[in-house]
Amino acid sequence: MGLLDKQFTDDNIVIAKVEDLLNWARLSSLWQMGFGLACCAIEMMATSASHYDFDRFGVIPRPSPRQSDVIIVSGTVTLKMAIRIKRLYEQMPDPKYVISMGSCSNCGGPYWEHGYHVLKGVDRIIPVDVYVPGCPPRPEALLEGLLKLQEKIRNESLVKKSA
Amino acid sequence: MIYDFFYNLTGSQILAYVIGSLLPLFIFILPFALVAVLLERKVSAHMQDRLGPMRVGFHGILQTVADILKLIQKEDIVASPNDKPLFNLAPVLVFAGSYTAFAAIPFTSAFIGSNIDLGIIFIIAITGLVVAGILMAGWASNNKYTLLGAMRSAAQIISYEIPTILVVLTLIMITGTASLNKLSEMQSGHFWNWMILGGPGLSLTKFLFIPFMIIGFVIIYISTLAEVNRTPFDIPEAESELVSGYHTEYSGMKFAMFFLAEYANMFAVSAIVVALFFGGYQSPVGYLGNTFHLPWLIPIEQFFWFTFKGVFFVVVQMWLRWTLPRLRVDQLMAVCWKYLIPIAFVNLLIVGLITVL
Amino acid sequence: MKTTEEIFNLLKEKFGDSIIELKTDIPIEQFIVVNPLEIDKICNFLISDNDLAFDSLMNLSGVDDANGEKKTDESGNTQTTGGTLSVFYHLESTSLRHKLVLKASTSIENPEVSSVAEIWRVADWHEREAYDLLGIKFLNHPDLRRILMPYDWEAGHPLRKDYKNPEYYQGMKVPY
Amino acid sequence: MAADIENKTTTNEKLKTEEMILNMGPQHPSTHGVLRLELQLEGELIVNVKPHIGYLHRCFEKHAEAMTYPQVIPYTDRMDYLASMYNEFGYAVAVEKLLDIKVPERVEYIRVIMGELQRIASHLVALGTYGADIGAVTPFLFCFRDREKILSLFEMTCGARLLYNYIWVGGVSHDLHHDFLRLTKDFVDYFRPKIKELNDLLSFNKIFIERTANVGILPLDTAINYGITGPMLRASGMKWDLRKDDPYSIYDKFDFDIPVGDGRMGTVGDSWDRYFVRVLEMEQSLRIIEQAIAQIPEGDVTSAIPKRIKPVVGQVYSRVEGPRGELGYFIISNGTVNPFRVKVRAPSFVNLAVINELCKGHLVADVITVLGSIDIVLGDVDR
Repeated sequence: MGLLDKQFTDDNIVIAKVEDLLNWARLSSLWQMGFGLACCAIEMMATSASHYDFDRFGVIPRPSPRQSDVIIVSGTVTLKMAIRIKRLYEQMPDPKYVISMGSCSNCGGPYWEHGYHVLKGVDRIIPVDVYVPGCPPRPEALLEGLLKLQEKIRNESLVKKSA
Repeated sequence: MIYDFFYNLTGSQILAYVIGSLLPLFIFILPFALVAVLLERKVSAHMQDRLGPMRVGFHGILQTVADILKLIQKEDIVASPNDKPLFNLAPVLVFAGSYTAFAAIPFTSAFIGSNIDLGIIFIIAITGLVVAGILMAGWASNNKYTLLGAMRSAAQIISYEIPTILVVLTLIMITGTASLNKLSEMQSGHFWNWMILGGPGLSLTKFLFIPFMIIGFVIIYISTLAEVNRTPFDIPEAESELVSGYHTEYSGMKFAMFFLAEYANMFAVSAIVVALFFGGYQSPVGYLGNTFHLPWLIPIEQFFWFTFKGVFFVVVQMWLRWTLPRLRVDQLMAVCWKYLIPIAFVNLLIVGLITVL
Repeated sequence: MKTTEEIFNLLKEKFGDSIIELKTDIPIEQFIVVNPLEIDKICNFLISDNDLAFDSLMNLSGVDDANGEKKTDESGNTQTTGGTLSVFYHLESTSLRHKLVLKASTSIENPEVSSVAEIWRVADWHEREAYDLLGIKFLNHPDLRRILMPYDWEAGHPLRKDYKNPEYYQGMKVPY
Repeated sequence: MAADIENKTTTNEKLKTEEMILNMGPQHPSTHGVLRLELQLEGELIVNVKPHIGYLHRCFEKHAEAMTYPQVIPYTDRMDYLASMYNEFGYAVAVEKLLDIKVPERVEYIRVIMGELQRIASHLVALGTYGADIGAVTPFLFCFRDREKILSLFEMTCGARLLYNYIWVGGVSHDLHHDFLRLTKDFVDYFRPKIKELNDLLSFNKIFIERTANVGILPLDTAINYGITGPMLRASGMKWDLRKDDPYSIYDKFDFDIPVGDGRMGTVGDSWDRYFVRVLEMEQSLRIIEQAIAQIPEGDVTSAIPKRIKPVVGQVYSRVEGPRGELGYFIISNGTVNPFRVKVRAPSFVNLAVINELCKGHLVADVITVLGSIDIVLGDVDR
């Protein structure tokens, strides 16, 4: 959650209001990195097209990793591509999130058994926030994954959990 | 009256002048840039048969506020090989370039940033500053794509300033003044006095001017489009080829500066076109203030008309962006040097002959 | 419009022993078995001869015939030795509308086939793929290197029947 | 255009210029997925293009050896994921040739209707992303809006939007929905004026023509030598379409013609021709669908599906005309339930190899134009 994440230990500081505002700002303008891997990328394009509009939630595809907040790993992550995805993830500025779209990037999908060149799940190289099941997941499923991510951001907090 | 208010507040003439002219503009530009970003997303969405931002505030009203607040929270990455001083200076230069251009634009008869009599020449000179900022951004980001993007945009902006200056010269020849304020006053009265329709008075030359004024308007509108890097000339930040041109490496608030500078520039450019050809802050149909004899209402009406015309041209720019494909770099140069400049010269020549006869 | 037999006889008397045999008993497709080191001369003839005119190579596929003898040594894991890798060429003439299938097979120890990339440019990438996935070396190929697998993949050639997955590749666990 | 670029490069000899390697890397907004193009540049002129593929190699052939014949069909979908109905069609035709099965008449008609609908959907994505690459974003969204209508038709019959597993060996999995034919007829009538709208918006737009005419010219003999097939070959002036030249299924029952590039906006075989051949092909597909809807007989669709597929030892190479070109399946069977070897002749894999020839001497912006006009799908290239 950025540089201030879990820095404050004293939990009677009233930051609720600022926190809600920051969280609201972060969740309502998630800029997606405009890149896709395989069949799920086509469903991602269909989601940002007119029928199921991604832009309604403030998500616009940004070409460069420096300006994007969420990277939607849409498609099969092969070993040759895994190194690049790790570098792309590191290039993104800090409050960044990952949506793993499709069963290929969740756990290797239909290629789990004989896929000698397929990485069995993108969470082996980058931390994933939301998994969207399906092969390929329907646009509504991806939208629901996005809402799940927005909910997760809404509950993020600057105060380190004492318990 | 704004200056003497700040004068007795701060006691020094220069400080009062600076604050008096730039503070109101700052209050106008930032909200306008926020509105313009949302306007672009909604206009482009509805043109593409979809809804655009809906969930953030009522019908997406607060979308850009959320964007800016989010960009503030972003980590500001300055890669190690980057040339740090240049990297940090570039967005400041780009925003300053487009922001100071507003100083010479007459918003209403009562208020103008600085009423210098070389208004339009000052504006064209200042927009040259933006090129330096873009070149710095391109070079300092130490990335091949940004270097290509910066080279292209420098060539594009410099070469498109020439047609702009030529058309401005034709206007100066006709009206005899370079100050936008006097120019707007000359175009007072109803819309048939506007420069696009040959300027004030009913002489024969007025009707002779009309075709050349329309050609001049078309040329200056195309070349100012190129100066602001809008499609069909947005080669420097061509997403499909150069990832996103010179501001690829910028994140967080620095990117927001580029973002707002682009929209501020869009309004500045359409404000120039309005001030030159469409009667600045003059209302096409006379003022309510006169009919009800309320003198304080006139500046407000003038401000309304000025922003109305400005926003109209901004929407036309957005409309062009979302329909036309992009020109290639050499075609872009060909359009400028082979078509716009010769036509602007001929236009200048003929208008000069008419004014002499 | 020539049938495979006519082409076989034509090739037989032109190239003699480098045309090994004509296989017709296997259903659907008959093919001519050819000596792998002569394949480029034969193909040169096939494309240049004007009443054959095979100007387009439809498909070039490498196959691991898996016909090596299996020996299970004492610890129970089987060792296959011998066996062949073969390459199938599906040719077609767009003008005369006839098709031909050639087969060239080499031993698995040092699989070498001369390259036809100079004759049909389409073979360039197909041969690189056969080399990458099956390890068939194509002699005087313009630039023979891996095309689909990562360039630094040392775990052998995946499409071989006796291929084992490496445990790690650059720090990433490969098997499930 | 390419001529005067030559003498530009000669003047460069005198001043010491050093070539720049630009990586249009695996993550690039307009490389249609994960393809890396290594460009050798002199200023903005391209000296050499070296494509690096394999970033989406999903080991289809290894899976085909481990699965039984019917189980391979979902994997054929995932190869060319924009035309997965046609991949299944090709695989089913190949295995049926191996097993020598005759499919009932109604199944043939269903397969042709589905195949042609999939061709239109695939062309719509190709034309849409091509417009977006050149800079016009709105046609991309219009094409996707029309494609959604086709996807809803597919969803009504087999429940999936993109990867269907619908055409099985010997038949199809479900019979048509009872008002599928009426809705398809409505779609055909709805879509015909939409093609004209796309033409006005993009095809005859002056800037679009300026960007694509005379760019990436593919002469006919290099096309045949590089094994190029499909819309790219037809754009270079050769009337070659497997539906007519090597007929399979019941395409000989329908009359439709084959659009060929005629160099209307530039020379024959340039990027504009490759784009416009696809637009004309969509109209021909509409004609086929209309005739197929009119003539479709009644009957059971799952009668010829064999319970256990255990073909005799043998091999077959069969090919179909996919939206991107000749899609060939070379299947070797060793008498067991699993195929011994399935080699796929993927059209995009072959068509991509020619990009170096097309891009020499052009500018960086033209690489994107040429790549868009070749219309590759990375699942198809890397398999």
